Amino acid sequence: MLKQMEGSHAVAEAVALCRPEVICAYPISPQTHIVEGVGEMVKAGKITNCEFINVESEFAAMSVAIGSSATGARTYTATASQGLLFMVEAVYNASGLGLPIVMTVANRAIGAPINIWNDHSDSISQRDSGWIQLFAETNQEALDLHIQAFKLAEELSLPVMVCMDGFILTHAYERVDIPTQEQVDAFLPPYEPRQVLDTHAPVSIGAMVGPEAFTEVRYLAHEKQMQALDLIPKLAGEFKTIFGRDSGGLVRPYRTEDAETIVIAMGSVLGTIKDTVDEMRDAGVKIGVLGVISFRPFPLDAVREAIKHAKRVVVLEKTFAVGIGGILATDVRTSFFGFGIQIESYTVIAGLGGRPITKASLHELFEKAGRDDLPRLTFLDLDWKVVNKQLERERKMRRSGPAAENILRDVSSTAAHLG
Amino acid sequence: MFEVRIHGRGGQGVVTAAEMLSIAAFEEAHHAQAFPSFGSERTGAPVVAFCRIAEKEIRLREPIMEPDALIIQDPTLLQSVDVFSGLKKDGFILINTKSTFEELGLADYVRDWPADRLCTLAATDLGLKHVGRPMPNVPLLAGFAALSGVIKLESVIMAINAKFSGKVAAGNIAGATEAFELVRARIESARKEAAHA
Amino acid sequence: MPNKPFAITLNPGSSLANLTGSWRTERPVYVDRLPPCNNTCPAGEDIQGWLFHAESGNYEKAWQHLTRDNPFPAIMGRVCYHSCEGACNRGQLDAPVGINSVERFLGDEAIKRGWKLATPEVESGKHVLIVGAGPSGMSAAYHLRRLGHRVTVIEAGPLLGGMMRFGIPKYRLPRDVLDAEMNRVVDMGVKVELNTKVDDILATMKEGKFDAAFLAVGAHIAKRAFIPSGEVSKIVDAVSVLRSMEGEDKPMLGRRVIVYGGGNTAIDVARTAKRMGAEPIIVYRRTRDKMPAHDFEIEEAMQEGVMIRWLSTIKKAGDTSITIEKMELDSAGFPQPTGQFETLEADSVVLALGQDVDLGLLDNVPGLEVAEGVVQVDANMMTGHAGVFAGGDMVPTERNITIGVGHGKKAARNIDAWLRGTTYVAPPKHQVATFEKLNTWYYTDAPKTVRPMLDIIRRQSTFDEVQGGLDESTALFEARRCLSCGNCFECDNCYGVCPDNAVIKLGPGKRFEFNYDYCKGCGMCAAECPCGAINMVPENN
Amino acid sequence: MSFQPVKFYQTGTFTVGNRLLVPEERSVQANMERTNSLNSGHRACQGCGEALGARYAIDAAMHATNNQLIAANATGCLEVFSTPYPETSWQIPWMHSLFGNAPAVATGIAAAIKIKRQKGLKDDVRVVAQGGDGGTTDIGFGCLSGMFERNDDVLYICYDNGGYMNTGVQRSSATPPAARTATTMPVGQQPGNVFGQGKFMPAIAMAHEIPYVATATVADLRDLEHKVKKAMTFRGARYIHILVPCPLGWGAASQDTIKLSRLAKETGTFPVFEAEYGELTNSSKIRRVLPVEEYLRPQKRFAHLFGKTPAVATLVRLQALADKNIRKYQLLDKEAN
Repeated sequence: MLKQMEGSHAVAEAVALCRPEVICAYPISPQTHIVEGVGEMVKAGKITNCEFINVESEFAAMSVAIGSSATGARTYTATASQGLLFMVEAVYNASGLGLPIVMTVANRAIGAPINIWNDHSDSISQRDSGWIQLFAETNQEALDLHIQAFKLAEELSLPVMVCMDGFILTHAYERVDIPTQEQVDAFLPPYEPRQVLDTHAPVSIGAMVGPEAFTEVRYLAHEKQMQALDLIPKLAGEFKTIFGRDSGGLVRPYRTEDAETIVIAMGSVLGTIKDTVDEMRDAGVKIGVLGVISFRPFPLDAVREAIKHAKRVVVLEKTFAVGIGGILATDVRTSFFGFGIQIESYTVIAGLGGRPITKASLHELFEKAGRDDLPRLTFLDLDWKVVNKQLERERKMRRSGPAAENILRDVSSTAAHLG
Repeated sequence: MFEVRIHGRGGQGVVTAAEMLSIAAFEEAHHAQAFPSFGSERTGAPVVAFCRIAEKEIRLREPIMEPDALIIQDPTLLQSVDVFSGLKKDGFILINTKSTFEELGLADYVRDWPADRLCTLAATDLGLKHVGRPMPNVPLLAGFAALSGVIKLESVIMAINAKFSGKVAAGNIAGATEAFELVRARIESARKEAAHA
Repeated sequence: MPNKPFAITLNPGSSLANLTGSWRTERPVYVDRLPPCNNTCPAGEDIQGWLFHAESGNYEKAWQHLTRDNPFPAIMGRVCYHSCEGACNRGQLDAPVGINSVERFLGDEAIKRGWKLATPEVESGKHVLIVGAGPSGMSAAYHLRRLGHRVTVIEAGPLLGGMMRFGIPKYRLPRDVLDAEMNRVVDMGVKVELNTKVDDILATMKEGKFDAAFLAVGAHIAKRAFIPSGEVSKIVDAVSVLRSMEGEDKPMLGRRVIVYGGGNTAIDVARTAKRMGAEPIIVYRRTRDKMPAHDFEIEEAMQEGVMIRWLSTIKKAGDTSITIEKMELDSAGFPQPTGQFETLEADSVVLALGQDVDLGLLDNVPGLEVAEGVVQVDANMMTGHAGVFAGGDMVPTERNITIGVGHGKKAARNIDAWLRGTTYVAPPKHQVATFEKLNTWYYTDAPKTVRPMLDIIRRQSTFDEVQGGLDESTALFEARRCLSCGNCFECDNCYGVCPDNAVIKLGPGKRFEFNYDYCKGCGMCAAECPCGAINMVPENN
Repeated sequence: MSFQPVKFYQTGTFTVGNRLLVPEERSVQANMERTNSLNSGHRACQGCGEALGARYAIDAAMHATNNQLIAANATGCLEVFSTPYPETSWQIPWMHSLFGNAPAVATGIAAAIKIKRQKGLKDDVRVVAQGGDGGTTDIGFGCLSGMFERNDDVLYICYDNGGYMNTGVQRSSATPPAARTATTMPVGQQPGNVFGQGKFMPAIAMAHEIPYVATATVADLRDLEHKVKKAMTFRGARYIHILVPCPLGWGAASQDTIKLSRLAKETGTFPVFEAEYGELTNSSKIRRVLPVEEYLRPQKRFAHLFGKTPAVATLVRLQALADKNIRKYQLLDKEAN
């Protein structure tokens, strides 16, 4: 059923349709509307047989999820940014224990400086945590990925993070197609745990493992993610059969057939990029887009297959590995390194801390890339004046003061007018 | 694609207005995308919300920098915020005020504007009158429907019903209807004046 | 566990594969120690053993256990001086367990309920002569009978009991109680010949074709002291007074009775006189704490109105008075005359200065040795003449009923062995369970139960029994005050406190075992064993 | 005594068992068929108070729940020594997640059980969480407070040995004043742990006004079992704080574990009591009051107080703390003393 609603609410609806049994969350922008939504549905009896727990921290949220999942309950939580970092220890624990928890991450930057706006630093910081990470391009996809995530998680006994851009998606009202309960039930069977705390068949879960077996345990986690590379497209196929639309999968190519330049990105920015690409295509530029949906496991084969005929890739990512550069870009390069494929690759850091990524900037960027006139590492719309001013200040003064506050002062003349 | 930017202050229902606008457009089978300025603005702080309306899927995620229309929920913002930034030439401007454009000191800015694209509306009073609260957003939305013709009053009413229920919905519908009629009357008289001119 | 995630999920209790016993440098072992009460009992009773059954409320079993060693619990419960209680470790905690009172309760229960002593399963065909039906002789009769021997007791007096009857007033030992326990032994098939004096032991043995003899003649002959006296002075001995109390003609002592001596017999006679309406005064040459009589008896006597003149000797007895000289203790604690005299009115003087045994029957026994008025016996209680054994007052020992009963048992075992051509060897004694071996924290605070005492007025005028018995609840309480020193009483502490679950509980009455596969040797079981029944010993490498 | 003591029996209710009691009145630990929830083969040190306390508590909880029990365990000695790969000593469904999250994990388990019950699970499965004092009073404090505040149906058991023994005897906020640890060495102006720091978790638990709070020691099994069983009669958050001596960390002989627990109680150093909904309801009275020295002297962690020049002032302060406990928690039986 088509509805015009907020992304957060759409996700809440999707979670509700998945018949969750335990939901726990601690509020953090921009995740709040999701948990407010599911919380209200539980309280109102719209979601039955479900316990909604207001916990005292994200660390507790993930911990409660660990407990309930290990006891065989379908478990959901959501977080963002600092919240994700606050629960990190438990995040690793959940995946290490193989507990099929589904968690929405309403992607937001990580401080300091504190910043509530969107980028992907939070999820990406957990790329090695052993969680599956799926990135939604639209609210429709966010909704659909949650349904797929429960099935994926439970089949593999691995937790899944559904990543959606904070504010840009979570707070955007747009058209979504809400599936029926019958459709979801047909797709998602009840949770059959692989391991469970059961008084009639007691087991010890979470024992200490020493050097004699730890590598094997870690390898098996990797092996499961490799299985996910097969399972994710399979589930997307099943999903299409029941729901009638393409959603999920590993990667999503757009106009890449004969593209000389392929832009690779994740999340909602793909829409702006596609609009830009369409305009450039209209102008005769051979450019395409590859959206990465599954960041973990990273679909090396699928990415390579999609880009192998291109001359160059421009990896545009909303995250930044300080001291080296791109993260998604590094993974993309791994996909073709050693395969005898000659592709130029450019890393573009964009949209950090909610900086708008505009078509105008993208046009300029892609045109430069098309001329191979782009530095290997580019910061989109970086205000060099501000940066240089601060660097100058630091060169001159020992006590140059806090950088972020200086920069804010420097840019304050332009800070007020737009969001 | 038709792009609307709504300016106001925290607590004035700016974001709700954008959302309702998107719902109204959706009810008319358009694609619509509403989103706030993604801030953690508190009551009283300047707030911006956006709404795009189109006939196909809206993929664009950048803020609206060159709006087709502006709704200004609080005229005091005119002093502090560059609300007109990027406004397309001859774009729609609806301002919540008892004053005129001239009284607001905007005579120069709108000198070349078509008169039927400009309107002021004492929306706060309408909110007080019909809902009992100084909420200008719904009357402005209805006024915007009348001003721009992008959506119908019926769609605004549907959006009201999607967001509110009971007495509040009824009050809002009454306020919306009155606002719609007020603005339509003004636009029509403006057009007549323009035709006479 | 193929279906569970590798290494993450483990099967329950699988740590049993890890034998932590290899960590141990010391190992606990269960031991049995000798409780001090048992160690002290002259009758060799397994006091802790029978208390164990009494604790459960199984009084008949307790009585059966008790009478394995001593057939006279009702008597013991009245006249035994219960050295066991003096040794009782509980005495260092609050007050000793009232062993004596529980014993009396069991004895009285047995009489009340008619419990029978065990009879032998096989007859040996041997015949043993016992001379004297006192505590020692009747005890021996009982034990020998139990062992399957024919027994004939020859008693010079008219009734069974010996000194139990003629030396102990009935207010301490009612005669129905005495009779009941004597007759119970007779009922086992012991032959008794009363009013028969054995003049020549070997002749009697030969005549009766006895295979062995046990001599258990009591000390009935009073020791005399020279007191210058007038002709009409009435001077009698305590044994005669007490004996005559059992007959028809009660002794005529007058109103003012002087009792001379400081032993239990002196007290008995004074208290008896009091009950006959006299005003007895005990004259004793030393101080109270030097008095051989038991303090509780002195106390009871004084409560009843018996006067005592400490540090006094009788110098002269007249018709209606006596002269006493005051004494003082020298530095060595011996009384010395002071030359100060005093006159006391006296209708009679009763001498309670100790007794001797009539050894006339032994005159012609080859090898038998007599010294200082008593028969010499070896460690097996046999005299120098093979087959003739002796015990009780006849042999060198402290004289009391319990010792006599103990001699009877010991003699019986040795006679039995001798009859079988062997020598009785007592099982080795365990190390004594001393107080510091215990962890007394675990015992409930429970002060001793006080036995009821007869009203003082009735004590002064009647021969009713002075000390009452316990009822069932108080007896049970008292029994349960036992600490079970040195022997496991299945409190489950070791089983509970082992952090490694390395103690195996074998079930009621079966105690525990250590599981050395897992015992790490921490020693907690030993430290927390209330009764000291666990020892830590070094592991031998 | 917080439970009805058995009177006039050889050992009353002080020992683990008592053959004279009817079976229903006997302790769980006396039972031949006791669960041994924490089985043999674990790697706890000799004389480990925590191993003992855990078996006591969990067996009692198993008994009280008809074996329908799931446990969440914080990281710490108990977790490490009980689950040495590839073995586990636990015979119950047991889960270890992290150091600081056992209360939250237990909340999750309880939530899952609640839903399973709604969906038809017949068994009334109950949940315990357990951890050491570090996992409870320090790193797990937030989660514990959250669990209390929500009144989740979890019994949390803290095994308090007064420090981070698992990592080599460092100070925790439950380390007693003056005690030596690897991070509070007996040097300087104020040797050992400083006075005035640390927290007494049971009082904090009481401040949450949860249904039931109790303290116990491994020296009084019947009392401990009674409290665990009683805790299981409540729904909602419950907290039991058990003092468990650590021979290694306290510098005590392995066989003295129970003795030290006893002395902690008898000196008033560790108050043993119960509270319901924030109010003190019962105190286990001291049987024979002893000076704190009796408790401190056998422990090497306090050895610096008894050197050539005894730290009299410190001892006086420690005695004052014990005296305060005696007053505050009404540890003396007015009739008996």
